[in-house]
Amino acid sequence: MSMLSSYLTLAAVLFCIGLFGVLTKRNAIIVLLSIELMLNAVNLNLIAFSKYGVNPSIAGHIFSLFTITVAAAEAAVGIAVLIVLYRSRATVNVDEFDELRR
Amino acid sequence: MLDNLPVLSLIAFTPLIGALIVLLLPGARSNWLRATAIIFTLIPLVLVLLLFAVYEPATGGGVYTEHSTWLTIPLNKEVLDMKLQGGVASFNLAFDYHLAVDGISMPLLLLTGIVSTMSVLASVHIRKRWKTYYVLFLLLLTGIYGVFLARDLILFFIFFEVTLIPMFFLIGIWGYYGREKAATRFLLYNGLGSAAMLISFLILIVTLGFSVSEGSNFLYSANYDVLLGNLSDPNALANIDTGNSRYFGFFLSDNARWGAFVLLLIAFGIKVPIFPFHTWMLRVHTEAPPAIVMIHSGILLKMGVYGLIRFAAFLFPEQLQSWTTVLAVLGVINILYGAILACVQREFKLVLAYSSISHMGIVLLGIASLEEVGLQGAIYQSVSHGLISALLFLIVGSIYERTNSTNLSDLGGLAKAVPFMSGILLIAGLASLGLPGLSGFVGEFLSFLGLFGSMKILTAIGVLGILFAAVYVLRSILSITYGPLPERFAEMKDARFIEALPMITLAALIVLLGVYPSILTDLMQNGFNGLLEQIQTRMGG
Amino acid sequence: MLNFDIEITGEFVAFFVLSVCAIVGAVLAINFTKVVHTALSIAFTFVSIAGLYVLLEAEFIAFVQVLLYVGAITILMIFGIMMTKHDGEGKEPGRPLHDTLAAIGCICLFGILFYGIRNANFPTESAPFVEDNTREIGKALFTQYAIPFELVSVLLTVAFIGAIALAKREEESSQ
Amino acid sequence: MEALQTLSWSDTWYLAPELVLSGFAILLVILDLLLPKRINRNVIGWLTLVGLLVSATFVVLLMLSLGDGTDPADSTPEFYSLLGGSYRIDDFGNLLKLVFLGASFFIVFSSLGTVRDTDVPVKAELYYLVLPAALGAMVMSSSGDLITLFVGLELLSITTYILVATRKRNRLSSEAAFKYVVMGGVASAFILYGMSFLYGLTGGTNFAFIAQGLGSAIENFEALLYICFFLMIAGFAVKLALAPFHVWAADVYQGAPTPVTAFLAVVAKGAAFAMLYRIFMNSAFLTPADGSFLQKDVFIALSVLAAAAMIVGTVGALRQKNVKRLLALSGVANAGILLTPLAINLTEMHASLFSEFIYFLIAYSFMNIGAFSVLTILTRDSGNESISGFAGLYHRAPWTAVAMTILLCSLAGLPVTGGFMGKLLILFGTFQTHTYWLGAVILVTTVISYAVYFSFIRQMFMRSGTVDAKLKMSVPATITIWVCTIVTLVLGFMPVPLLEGIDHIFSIPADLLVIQG
Amino acid sequence: MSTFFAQYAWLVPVFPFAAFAILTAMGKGMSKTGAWIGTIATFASLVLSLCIATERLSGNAEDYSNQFTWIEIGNLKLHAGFEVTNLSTMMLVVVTLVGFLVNLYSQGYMKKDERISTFFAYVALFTSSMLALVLSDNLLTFYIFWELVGVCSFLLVGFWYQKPEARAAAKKAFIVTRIGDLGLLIALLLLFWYMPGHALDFTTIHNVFDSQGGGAISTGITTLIALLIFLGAVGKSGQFPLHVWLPDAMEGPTPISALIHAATMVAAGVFLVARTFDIFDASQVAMTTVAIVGAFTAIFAATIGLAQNDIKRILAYSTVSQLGYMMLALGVGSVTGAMFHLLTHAFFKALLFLGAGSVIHSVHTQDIREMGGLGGKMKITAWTFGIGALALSGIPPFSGFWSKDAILTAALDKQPILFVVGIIAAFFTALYMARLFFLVFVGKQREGQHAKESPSVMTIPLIVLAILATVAGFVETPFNGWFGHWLTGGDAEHHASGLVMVVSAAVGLLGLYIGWLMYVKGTIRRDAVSSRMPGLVTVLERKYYIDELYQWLFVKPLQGFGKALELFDEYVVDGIVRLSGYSVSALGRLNSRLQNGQVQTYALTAIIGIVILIVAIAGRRFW
Repeated sequence: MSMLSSYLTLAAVLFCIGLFGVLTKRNAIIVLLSIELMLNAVNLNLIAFSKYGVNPSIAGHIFSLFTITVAAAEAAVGIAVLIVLYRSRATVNVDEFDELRR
Repeated sequence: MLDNLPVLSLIAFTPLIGALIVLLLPGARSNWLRATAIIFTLIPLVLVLLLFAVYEPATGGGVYTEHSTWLTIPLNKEVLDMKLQGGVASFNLAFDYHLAVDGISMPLLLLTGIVSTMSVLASVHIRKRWKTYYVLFLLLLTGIYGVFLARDLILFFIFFEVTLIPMFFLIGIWGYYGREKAATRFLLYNGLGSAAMLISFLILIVTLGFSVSEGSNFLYSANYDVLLGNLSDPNALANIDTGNSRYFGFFLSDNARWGAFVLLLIAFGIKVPIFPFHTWMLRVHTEAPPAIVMIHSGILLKMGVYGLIRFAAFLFPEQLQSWTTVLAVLGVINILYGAILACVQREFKLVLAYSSISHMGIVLLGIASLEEVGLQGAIYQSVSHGLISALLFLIVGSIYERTNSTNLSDLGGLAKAVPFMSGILLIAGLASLGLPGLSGFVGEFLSFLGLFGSMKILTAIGVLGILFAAVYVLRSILSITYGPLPERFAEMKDARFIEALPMITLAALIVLLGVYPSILTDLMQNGFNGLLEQIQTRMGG
Repeated sequence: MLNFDIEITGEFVAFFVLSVCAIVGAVLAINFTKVVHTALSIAFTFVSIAGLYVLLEAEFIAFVQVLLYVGAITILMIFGIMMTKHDGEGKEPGRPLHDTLAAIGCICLFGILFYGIRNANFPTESAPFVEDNTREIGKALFTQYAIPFELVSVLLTVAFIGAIALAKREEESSQ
Repeated sequence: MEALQTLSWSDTWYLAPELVLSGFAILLVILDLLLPKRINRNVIGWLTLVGLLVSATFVVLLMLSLGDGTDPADSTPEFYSLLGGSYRIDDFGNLLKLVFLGASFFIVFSSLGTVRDTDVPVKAELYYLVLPAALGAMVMSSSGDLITLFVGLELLSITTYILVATRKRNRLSSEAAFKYVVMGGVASAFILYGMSFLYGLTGGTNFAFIAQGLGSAIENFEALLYICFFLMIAGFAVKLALAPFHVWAADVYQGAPTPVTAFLAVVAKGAAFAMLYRIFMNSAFLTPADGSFLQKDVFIALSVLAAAAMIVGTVGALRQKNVKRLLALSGVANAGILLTPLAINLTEMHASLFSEFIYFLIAYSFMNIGAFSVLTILTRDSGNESISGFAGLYHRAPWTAVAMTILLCSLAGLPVTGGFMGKLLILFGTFQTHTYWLGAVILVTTVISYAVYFSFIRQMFMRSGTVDAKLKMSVPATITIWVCTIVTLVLGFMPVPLLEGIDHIFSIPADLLVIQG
Repeated sequence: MSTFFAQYAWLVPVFPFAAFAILTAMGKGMSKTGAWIGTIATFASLVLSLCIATERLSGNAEDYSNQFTWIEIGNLKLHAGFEVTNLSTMMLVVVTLVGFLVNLYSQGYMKKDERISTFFAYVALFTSSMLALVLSDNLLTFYIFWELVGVCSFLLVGFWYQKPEARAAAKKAFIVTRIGDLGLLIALLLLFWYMPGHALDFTTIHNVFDSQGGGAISTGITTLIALLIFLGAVGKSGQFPLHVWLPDAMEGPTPISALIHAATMVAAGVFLVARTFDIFDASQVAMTTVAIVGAFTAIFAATIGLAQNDIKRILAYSTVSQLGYMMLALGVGSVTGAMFHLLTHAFFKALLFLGAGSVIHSVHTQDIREMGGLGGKMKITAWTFGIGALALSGIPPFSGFWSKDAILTAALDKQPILFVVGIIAAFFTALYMARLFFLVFVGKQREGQHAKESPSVMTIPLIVLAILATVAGFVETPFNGWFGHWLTGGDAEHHASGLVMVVSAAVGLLGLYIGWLMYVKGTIRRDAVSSRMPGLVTVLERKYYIDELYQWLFVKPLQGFGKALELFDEYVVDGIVRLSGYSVSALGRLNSRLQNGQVQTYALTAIIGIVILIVAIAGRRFW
C-alpha cells in the first residue's frame, strides 16, 4: 500500500465522516462544519495527488487554494443565512427547518 | 378551376383564418361571431364539395397535391463518416408540407365538411363564452382537415395533436357536470395514443425515412410517400440487414416492424376506440356538449380509422395480414361488447356511446378483411356512422335543451309533443340499426361481405351485432318517443328552423347514401390499390 | 486485497499519527453534542490536516489551511454559535431509521471508494518536486490561473456583501 | 507544459463580456451604497439590464469575429483559447452565454415593478447580484480547465444562495437558502471530490491534459475512474435537480423570490448543463471505448438519471398545488429532457446533441420565464402561490390567460410550440441512436405532464376565481410575457433559422471538444 | 309484345312510394285528401298489376328482368333490379288488390284518427316496399325490401304509440323478425361467396342449384344456406319458434293486421322459400326441416287459437297456423300448393280481419266473450265473415278447401304423418272458427252494446273479398291444374285424391258441428274441457308459455349478462385505467412524502441514490 493510497483512504474516511455529519447532525452549525470537513478531505486528496499523482504538478495546490477560499466564502454566506434564519425561528436545529414541505 | 388554387391548404386553413377573425371581433356580438364561424365552416365545405365535383377517381387526387419542404433541420454536419459512401455533405431531417387527397381521404373530407357545418349550426345551444367557443371550434376544424390531408408523418402528428387541445377546452368549458374530469381523461388517454403513434412514427422515420439524395446528402424524411417508396424498394437501407446496428441503424428489423405496427394499432385503437381502450370516449359522449359530440363521434373517431388504414395497413401490410384474425376478433368483441352494453344503459347518451363502439367494430371487420370490398366498407361505415351519430347527437342536444334530461326513464312519449324531432330520431335510429335504404346498411353490409370471404364464423358472430343493434336502438328510442307523454312535456315546442335544417340535411344524406352508395364507392375506387397490390405481391412472393 | 504491509518510514509514522488525530477529531466532532466542543474538535482535525499538508510538502497550503480554517472559519463558526442561542441541544428524540440509513449510505460510499483506491495501480515513484512551491504557486496563480484568481475576488466580494446584506438587522424605521 | 501563457491587455477583448459584468457589478454595489435611501432601487435594476445588454453585445461581437470552419481558406480561428486552453471563447460558450444573458435580462426586466420592498428589503442586491451570478454561469460555459469551472460554479452557487435569501422578512426564504446552502455545499464537495480524482488520475486540470491522461488512467485505475465520474454525476445531479437528487429544488424554489426562482430554473440549470457538457464530453466521452465499458456506463448512468428525473418530476408535479413547487418539479422533468441529448452520447448516428440541447434550452428558458412572469403578477396581486390563484384568470385577464396557455402548451410539449419542436428533436435523437426506451419515457412522461399543465388551464378557463376585478399588470412583466409567448411560437413554427444558425457556427471538434488544447 | 307492361313493372311500387313521399312531405295538413292519395296510388298499382297479369295470362309470356349496377367495387358488382315472372305477377295482384281494399276500408276505419295521413303514408310505404320485394330479381334487393317491409310493419304495429302495449309489440315484432333476418343476411353472404361470379339473382340461383349434378356448391353448404334462408322465412312468416311476435302485432290497427299480418308481409317468408325453392330442393335435410316446422306450426298455433279470447289474436294464431300449412306444402315439395294457399288465404284471412275490424269498430272491444248476437245488427259483416270462416275451415266449395286439399294431397304423397297432422290442424281450425263465429255473431246480444253496421266504404271491401274467398279456389282444383301449370311452368301435379277431399271436408264439418254444439246448442258444455283438464287449457291460454320461456331463456340471461358486462366495464376495464391513474398519483404521493422539509432527508436520498446508481451500473462490471 503506497502512501498515496493511504492519503486517499484517509481522505475518503474524512469525506464520509463529514458526509455522515451533514446527514445526521441536528445542529445547523455542525452541518456547515461537516461540509467544511468534506471539502478538507477533498483538499487532502488534491495535495496528495499533487505529490504522488500520475503527473505530479502544482495544479493540485492551486486547486486546493481555490477550494479553501471558496469554502470560506461559502461558510460565511451559510452563517449569514443561518443568522437570518435564527432570528425568525429562534433555533438552529436543522430538523425544525421544515416549514417548506410537500 | 381548382387547379390553380392551393385548394387543400385552403381547406385546411380557412377555419384557422376564421378563428383569427373571430378572435378580433368584439365578444359581445354573438350574432357576428356566429355568422363568421358559420361562414368559415362553410368555406371549406364548399371547397370540399367543389373538389368532390371535379375529383376523378380514376386518376386519384394527384393534381391537387401540395408538396413543399417545410422544415429541413440540419443535423450536425460532422456525422462521422458512416462508411457508406465517403464524405458526408449534409445530414438533414426533413419535414415536408405535403397535403394530398385520394380515395380514402375524400369521403372523410366530405364527412368533415358536412358534420362540421351541421355542428356549427347546432351550436345554438351554446349559451356562454361564444367567442372562445367559436375560436376553438374553428381551430379544431383546422386540425381535423389537416389530419385527413397531411401526408407527412410529423405534419399528421401535429394536426392530430391540434385536435386535442381545442377538444379539451370544448369539453371542459361547455360540457355538463363532470366535464373537467372528462376533458382531462380525454386529453391523457388520447395523449398516450399520440405518444404511441409518435414512437412508431419516429421508428419509421429513422429507418424507412432514411435516404441518400443527390450524392452525399443524407436525409431523414418524414414524408409518407418516401416511406411507402422505401418500403417497397428492396435496395432501401431499411430493408437491408447488415447485422451491424452501430453503423447501420437504418435497418427496420422484423421486431421493429412489429413494434411499430402494434403501437400504431394502439394509438389509433384508442381513437377508434377498440376495446379495451374505450372508456374515455364514454365520458366524452356523456359530458361534452352535443354539438361537440357531433364532431367527436362523427369525425374524430374516424381519424382513428383513417390512421389505421393509412398507416397501419399501408405501411405494414405484412403484419396486418398475419394479424387479420386478431383484428377481426377485436372487431367482433367491439361489436358485441358495445351492443350488449348499449342494451342495458339507462342514459341515452351512453347508449349512443356504446353503439358507437359497436359500430366501429364493424369498421375493424372491414379493415381485417383486407379485401377491397371490406376496406371500402370500413370507410363507408365510418362516413355513415359519422352522419348518423352526428344526427343522433344533434337531436340529443335539442331534446336535452327542452327536457334537461336524456335519461331514458325520465323521457317518454315525445312523439306527441315533438313529432318532427321524433321522426328524425327514428330515422337516425333505424339507420343506426342498419336498415337497408339508409346509409348504415351499406357500410355494414360491405364490411361483412368483405370479411366473410376469409373468416366466415367470425363474421357470422359479428352479424349478431345487428340484432343487438335493433334491441338497443328500439329500446331506447321507443322509450323516448313512444308511450304516454308525461305532463311536464306537454308544452314542448318542436324543432325550430335552425335546428330542423341540419336535421333534415343529415337525414337526407343518410337516405341518399343508403340508396345510392356509388357516390362514395366510386370515389374510393382506386384508393386502396397501393395496399392491395402490396398484399398481392407478398402473396405471390 | 486488504494489503497493509507498508514500509515503516518516518513519513509513515508521521502520517499515521496525524491521520489518527484527524480521524479522532472528526469522529469526536460528530459525536459531541455541544456545538463548541464540536467546533473545537473539528478545528483539531483541520490542524492535523494542515500537518499532513506539511508532510506532503505543501507548506503554503498548510499555512493557508491553518489561517483560514482554524482561524477564520472556525472562528466564524464560533461567532455564529455565540450569536445563535442553543439551549435545547441533545434533547430531541432520535431518528433511528434516518441515522441508520445515513450510516449505511456513508459506509457503502466509503466501501466503494476504498475498493477503488485499493484497486488502483498507482505509480510507486513520486516524481521529483519543485523546491520552492510557494513561488510556483504564486507564478501559476498570476499566469495560468489568472482568470479564476480574479473570479475568486469577485466571489469573495459577493459573499462579503451578501453576508452583510443578509445578516444586518434592518432598522425598524426603514420603510 | 509549454511556455506559460499570461493574460495581456489584448485579452481583455476576449474577456470583455465577463469584465463588463464584473465591472457593472462592482459599480452597482458602490452606487447602492452611495444612493440615498429614498431613491427607488429600480434604477439599479435598469442599470443591471444595461450591464447585461452590454455584455451580450460583446458576446455577439466575439461570435461574429469567430470563423465557422466551413471554409478551409478562411483563416479566422474557430475559437480563441486563453491561458493554455483554460479559458475558451468558442461557439459553445458564446451560445450559452447569450442564453444566460438573455434569460437574466428578461428575468430582471419582468421583475421590475413587481418585486415589492416589503417582500424583498434588499432589492438592490436582488438586481445587481444577478450580474455575478450570470458571470459565474458564463465562466462555467467558457472554461477549459477544472479550476476555472469550479470557481465559476461556486460564484454562481454562492450568489444564488444569497439571492434566495433576499426575502428577508419571509421565514421561508432563509429556510430555503439554508437548504440550498447545505445541498449546494454537499454537491460542490462531491463534484470537487470527483474532480480531484480526475486531476490525480490524469495529472492535469486542463481538459487537454485530462484527455491525454485518460488512456493510461483507464488501464491503471478503472475502478477509481468510475468512482470519479459517478461522484461528479452525483454532484451535478444535485445541481441539476435530477431525481433522486431533486428534492431540495421544490423547497428552494418555493422560498426564493419569484425572479430568483426563474433564475435558478433557467440560468443555474443551464450553467450546470454547460459544465456537464464541458467535463463529460472532454473526459468520459474520450475514454477509450474498447476494452472498457466506462464510457458506455457513464452515459447509461446519465440516461437513467434523465429517465428518473422525467418520471419523478412529472409524477411529483401531479399532486403539487403550489405553483412554484410545481414548476420546480416540472423543472426536474425538463432537466431530464435536457440531459437526454448528452446521455445518448455522441455517436456516428447522433452528432446533433448540442443543437438539440441548446434549442430546447432556449425554448425552455422562454417558456419558463414567461410562466414565472405570469406567476409574479398573480402572486403580487393575491399573494396566493397556490394553483387556485390561477382560477378565473381568463375572466380577469383573457389575453394573459391565452399567453399562459401557449406557454403551458410549450411546457407540455404540445404543437406547435418551441417546447414541442425541442422535444421532437431530442426524441428524434433517441430514436436515431435506437435508445427507444428513453424516447418512450420522454413521451409517456410528456403525456402525464399534460395533466399537470392542463390543471392550470382548467383553473384559468373553467373555474371562477374569488376576485373578478381586472388583473393589474406591470408593463415590463407584460412585455416579457408576450415576448416569451411569441418566441415560443416562433420557435415552434420556424425552428429552422435558429437550428441552421447553430449548425452553421457550431462544430463539435472545435467548439465542444477541447482536444486541440 | 307480351312484355309490354312488364317493362313498366317497376312503376308498380313507384306509385305508392310517390304517395308516401307526398304524404310525408305534406304532413298533417291533409287528412282526408291524404287518405285518397294513398288509395288512388294503390289503385294505380292495382291496375298496372292487373295489366301485367292479363298480359302474362295470355300463354307463354317470357320472364322479363332488368337490372342495373348498384355498387361496383373492384371487380365485384352488386346489382339491383326487377323481374316479372308468373309467381311475382300473382303476388303483385294479391298485394295490390288486398292493399287497395284495405286502403279503401281504412278510409272508414281510421276516419277519426288525427294521424290518418301518417297512417296512409305508412301503408303506402309498406305497399311500395312489398311490391318491390315481390319484383326483386336478386336476393340482395329482396333483402333490402324484406327489411323495409319489416320496418313498415313495425311502424304500423306501433302506430298508436302512446299505448305501452303497442310500443312493446312493435319492438317485439321488429326484433324477433330480425333474428330471422340475420339468417337471411348470412345466407346472402354465403351465397355471395359461393355462387359462381358472386351472382345473387334468382335466375342464376335457379340455374346453379337446379343442375345439382354440376355440384357447384357442396351439399353441406347448400343445406346451411337453405336453413339460413328458412330462418329468415320463419321469422317473417311467424313460424315456430319465432311466431311470438305475430299475435302481439295485433296491437296495430285492424286494417294493418289484415294487410300486413295476414295477407302479404307474413306470406313473404313463404314467397321467399318458393322463390329460392331450388336451393331447398337440393337439400333433403332442408326440405324435411321446412316440412316439419310447417306442420308443427300449423297444429301448434291452431291449438293455441282454441283457447284465446281476443278476436284478433284468434285470427292471428290462425294465420300462423295457415302459414304453417304453406310451409308444410313447400316442405313436401309442392310450390303450387303453397302459393295457392297463399293466394286463397290472402283473400279469406284479409276478409276475416276486415270483418273483425268491422266488429271492433262497432263494439269497441276485442274480447269475444263480451260480444254476441251481432249477426242481427251487422248483416253484411256477419255474412262475409261467415264466408271467410267457411273458407278457412276448408268447407267446400269455398277457396280454402281447394288450397288446403292441394297441400294435404301433397303431404299424403310424401309422408302420411304430416298428412295426419294437417288433418288434425284442420279440425282445430274449424273448431276455433266455429267458436269465434258463434260467440260473436250468434247468441244473445250484450246489454249496452249499440252495434251497427259499418259504413259502405268498409263493407264494400268485405263483399269483394268474400266473393274472392268463395271463387278463388277454382283456379286450381284436383280436376283442373291450370294455376299450378301457369305458376311453375311444370306439369300440373293433380292427383285427384277422393280420400283427401272427403277426409278434409269431413273434419272441417266435424269441427264446425262440435263448435255449434258447444256454443250454440249447448249440448256440450263450454267448460267441458277446461273443467276436466284445467291445466291443458291454461297452457293453451298462456300459449304454451313460449313467451315466458323466451323471457327466462334469452331476455333475462342477456340482461343479466349485460349488467355483468356493465360492471366489468366499470370496474375492470375502466378500473384498470383508473388504477393506473391512481398508481401514477401514488408515485407522486411517494415523492411528496419524500419532501418532508428535512434537508437531511434530501441529502440522504441523494446519497442512497448515488450508491445505488454506482452499485447498479458500475457494480455489474466489477462484480
